Amino acid sequence: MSDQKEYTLYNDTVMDHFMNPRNMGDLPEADGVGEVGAAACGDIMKISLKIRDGKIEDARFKTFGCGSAIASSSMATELIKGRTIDEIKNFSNQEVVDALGGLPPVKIHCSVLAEEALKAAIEDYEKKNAAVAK
Amino acid sequence: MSDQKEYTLYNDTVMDHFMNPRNMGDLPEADGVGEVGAAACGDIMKISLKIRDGKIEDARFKTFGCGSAIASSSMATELIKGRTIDEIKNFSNQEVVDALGGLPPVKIHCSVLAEEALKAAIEDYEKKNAAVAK
Amino acid sequence: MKSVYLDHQASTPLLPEAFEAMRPYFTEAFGSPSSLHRFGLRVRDGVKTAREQIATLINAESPDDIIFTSGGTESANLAIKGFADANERKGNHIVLAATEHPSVINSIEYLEKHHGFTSTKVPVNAIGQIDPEAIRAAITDKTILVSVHLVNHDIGTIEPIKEISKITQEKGISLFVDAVAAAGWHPIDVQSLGCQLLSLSPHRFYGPKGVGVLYRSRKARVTSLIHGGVQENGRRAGTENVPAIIGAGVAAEVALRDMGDRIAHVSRLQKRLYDGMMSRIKFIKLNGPVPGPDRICNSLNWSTEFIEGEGQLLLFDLHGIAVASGSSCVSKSLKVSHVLSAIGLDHALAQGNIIMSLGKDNTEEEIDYVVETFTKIVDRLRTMSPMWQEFQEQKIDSVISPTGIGQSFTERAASVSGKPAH
Amino acid sequence: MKSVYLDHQASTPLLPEAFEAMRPYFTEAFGSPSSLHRFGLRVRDGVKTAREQIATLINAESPDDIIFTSGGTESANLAIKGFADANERKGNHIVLAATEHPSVINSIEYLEKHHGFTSTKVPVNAIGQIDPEAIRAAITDKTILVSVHLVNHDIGTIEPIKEISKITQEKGISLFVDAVAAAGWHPIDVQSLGCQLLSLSPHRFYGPKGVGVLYRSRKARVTSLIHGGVQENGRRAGTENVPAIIGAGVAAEVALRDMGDRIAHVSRLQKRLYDGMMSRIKFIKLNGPVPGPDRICNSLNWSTEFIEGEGQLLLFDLHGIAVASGSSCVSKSLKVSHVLSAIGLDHALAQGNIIMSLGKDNTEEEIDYVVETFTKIVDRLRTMSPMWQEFQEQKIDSVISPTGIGQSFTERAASVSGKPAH
Ligand SMILES: Cc1ncc(COP(=O)(O)O)c(C=O)c1O
Ligand SMILES: Cc1ncc(COP(=O)(O)O)c(C=O)c1O
Repeated sequence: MSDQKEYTLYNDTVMDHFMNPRNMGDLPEADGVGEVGAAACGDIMKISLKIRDGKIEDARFKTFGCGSAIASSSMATELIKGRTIDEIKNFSNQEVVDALGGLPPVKIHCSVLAEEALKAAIEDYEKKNAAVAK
Repeated sequence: MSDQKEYTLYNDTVMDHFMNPRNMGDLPEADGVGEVGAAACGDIMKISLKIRDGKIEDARFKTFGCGSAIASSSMATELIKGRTIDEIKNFSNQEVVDALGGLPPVKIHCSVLAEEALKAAIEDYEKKNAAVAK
Repeated sequence: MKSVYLDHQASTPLLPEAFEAMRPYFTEAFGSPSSLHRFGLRVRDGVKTAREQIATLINAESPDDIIFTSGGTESANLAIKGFADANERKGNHIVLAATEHPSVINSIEYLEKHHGFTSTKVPVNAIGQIDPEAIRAAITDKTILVSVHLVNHDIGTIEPIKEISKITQEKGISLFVDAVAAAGWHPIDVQSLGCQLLSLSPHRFYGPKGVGVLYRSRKARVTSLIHGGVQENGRRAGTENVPAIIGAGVAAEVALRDMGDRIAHVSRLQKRLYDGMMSRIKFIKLNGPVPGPDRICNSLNWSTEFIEGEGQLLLFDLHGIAVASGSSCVSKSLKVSHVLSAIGLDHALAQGNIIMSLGKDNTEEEIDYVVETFTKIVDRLRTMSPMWQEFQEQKIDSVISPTGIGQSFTERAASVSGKPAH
Repeated sequence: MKSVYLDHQASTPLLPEAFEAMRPYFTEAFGSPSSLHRFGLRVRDGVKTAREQIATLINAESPDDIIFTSGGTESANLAIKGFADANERKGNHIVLAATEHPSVINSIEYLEKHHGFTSTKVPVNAIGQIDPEAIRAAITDKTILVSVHLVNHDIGTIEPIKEISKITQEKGISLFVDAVAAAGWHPIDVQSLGCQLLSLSPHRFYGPKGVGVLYRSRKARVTSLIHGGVQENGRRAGTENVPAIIGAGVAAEVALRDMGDRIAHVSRLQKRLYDGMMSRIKFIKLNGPVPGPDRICNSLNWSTEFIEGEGQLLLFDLHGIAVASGSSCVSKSLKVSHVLSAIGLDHALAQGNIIMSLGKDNTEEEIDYVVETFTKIVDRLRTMSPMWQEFQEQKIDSVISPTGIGQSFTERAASVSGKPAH
């Protein structure tokens, strides 16, 4: 096409996180792992956390899902590094949406999935810790 | 428009009879005059006949109506010249349609009007003659 | 041969700017706006711009209020049937002007036949104007929609929409305005008009055919008429006619930019044509309001006595002049325009009907040629007319300028024609 | 960057010949075909030619059997609702294939909701084929219409229309065939198919958008869906989209002339693409019939395991390759294509769906580039996929090539996802 404009489905930030996802992968010795699925569309998201002194030291994700699901998990794992567990418990998908500069309305659920995966990972961590503490 | 084809609503014969109507006008001393109207569309047709020895010697028309009504009256007056009264009584609008090379379906009633005007003129002639004979 | 196009209310030529804007969307940006790849996204972007351009033309609250359809007719169908479908819980009665376009009247007839609706046709006065109070009187507690066009397509009457919308708003009823005969030739502001639905047809203001617009305020729910995919936010299924939508947007933008000039130009020609016809032709009558605030600037509707409209149209055409007619002879149904009946026009005068609609490219010379030609046409057809003869012989009278000598053309015609319609 | 368009089932570029034929109808021959002057008559003549060209493409008995609409969707709506309206005295039941296009399914749903109709969806087998005997079994004494598409838009299955029409003719029922995904890429002869209604969409075979066709044999009555004027013999109101109709005619003529070459060309590419994908990609499955007599020549529908379709589509796009997908993530309704559900495809495989449709201008080099690119895309997305990881770790099994190691992806996903759809 002769015209110079670049046409992409998502905005530049989302496209960047889709094309160059941050924190993609696994943490071999994760302290907490959350894996959730969106019944709506069948996306699956897995977040692994390394936690030290009640703070997120490192995070990784793997995602089966659309561009915005991948970008949401990439952005979510970026955002939470260094935060406390309590902060994560108050984490809202809106923060992901905002950091991504917005998502199409039908894709907001992808950011919800990221929030859920994160909280599931914290839950997993707390369950493990509780077990250890026992 | 640059293209060379001539686009007209009716075929060439109809257009010719519309543009150059034959026998348009009145016969000052007509032997029979028929004037009929099409209730459908409000067209009015008047045919005047000069009759000698039971034959149509001359015919004229005036028409308030569309192109095909004018062409139909023109053609009808042409066709009947020289015919006997009995022949006119059997005259059918189809002859006008055929002689005109066809009319659009919604315009067939124009040829019917011509047939009716013609027959009304013959009736008028016979009424007058009967009166004279009495 | 000269070529003078005076049928702009039928269609207009596409604006070169619009054509140029459309061109890449045929062969290069040919994707479907539903596609998620660049071919689709580029096209989606173009459609978005067009939606904004249309919204601006009519001052819609948001581009999201614009629904693209296939034409003015479909827009009217969607406005009426789509609104009825979405609101039938609230009531099943529609009020309309007697002079609405067939796309409105027949859509409502369909609802009557198939969906248990009833309707009230509000009559118009002799120049085609509707009395807002008559609308008020026609509204019942079952009424969900009032449908009044902004400008009549045949006789150019501008309707008092703002006065009508005061009533509909007071009653909490939606108002649909068919603005097909107005858009591009008359300023339209949906917010100040106070209507919830408004239709327009871009090919009437130098946009392309194959695209129509329905404005729908968020206050009015409309469900889809054409079912399938979720295009147009689920309100109109089917792959969008992208090039036409692009062209419609450009035509709207230019129409808004040039509106003042276009109106000034055609108003001037309208006046010249009106004066020429009235002074040169005897026994001629303008149908609808005289040129001025009650009449759209670009059309004139004539009845010439003692002669029939199709013949006039044909002879005009043979002189290179394109006009329309509301005579029964030009309609496939053999009926005179229901608009001419609604204003109570004598049947014979309705038969002698000719409609001239002006455009931005018409010139004063053309107008003079039209008037000149018309005098010849009238003479010629009157020579052929049995009625003209009878008028000359004082057997019948004129309706336009009665001399008191006897029955009118129509009365006479009725007595001559004894048979039922065939 | 390379640009490879593999979404011809969404839309195709306009043929230059068609564009040239259309061009004068925008700015020069811009009249309305209803007008009686030359501007109108010239256009009417062009529309007549286009009607003949379309009639020839599908071997209609007469050009009068061709109704021009605004698109394939409207054609399906008119075929179904217009036929139902004209024939509801005879019965109120419709039989359809489960894999029909939404324009068919939703039109029938509308009749069920508003006009007291019922319908029976006949299931298809694993490659999307319908069993004519299942149609026979679904017909009741209330059935007035059977609706089966010639080619499925998603998975390319060719349906046994002749066998089905034997049954409908025997029972005296009309048959509507949505041929939108077939026309231009498959010979169509309405007389030998034995259908009474057939729709097509010219923008799918290098014609313009904004025009659709409904063939209607004189044996099948259809009443208008869009009400207004008496265009298209009273079966479709509204000023005709003349330029698009002209372009459709030319596209039909060229499609018929070049049909053999086009089919040969895309069949060859289809084979190359099929072979390339199957040999290069692991855990990939073709949906619908293998290339051959049961499959349309220009499309392939893939499910690639452990990865999702939108991501594939986006990465293709970033490599300049335009494809489609039936995955839920690409649909506004967040549902996977009902066609993929109807063939009983595992939900996760439906999520990994990509549709490639070929055109006359694609080349072998492009095909090779697509296969090459796809191997990279798959690797990349699998690296990101938690499911691929779990498969590698033997926690879940493949559906496409099961190793017997445990639950499938979909079973696992269901256990991971505990929440209802949002
Ligand atoms: C007032 C009015 N409404 C609706 C229409 C229908 O528009 P279209 O023929 O573009 O579908 C017309 C067309 O003549 C019209 O004049
Ligand atoms: C089989 C089938 N029928 C109907 C349609 C609707 O056609 P259009 O979008 O051109 O209105 C499509 C379009 O995707 C289709 O594939």
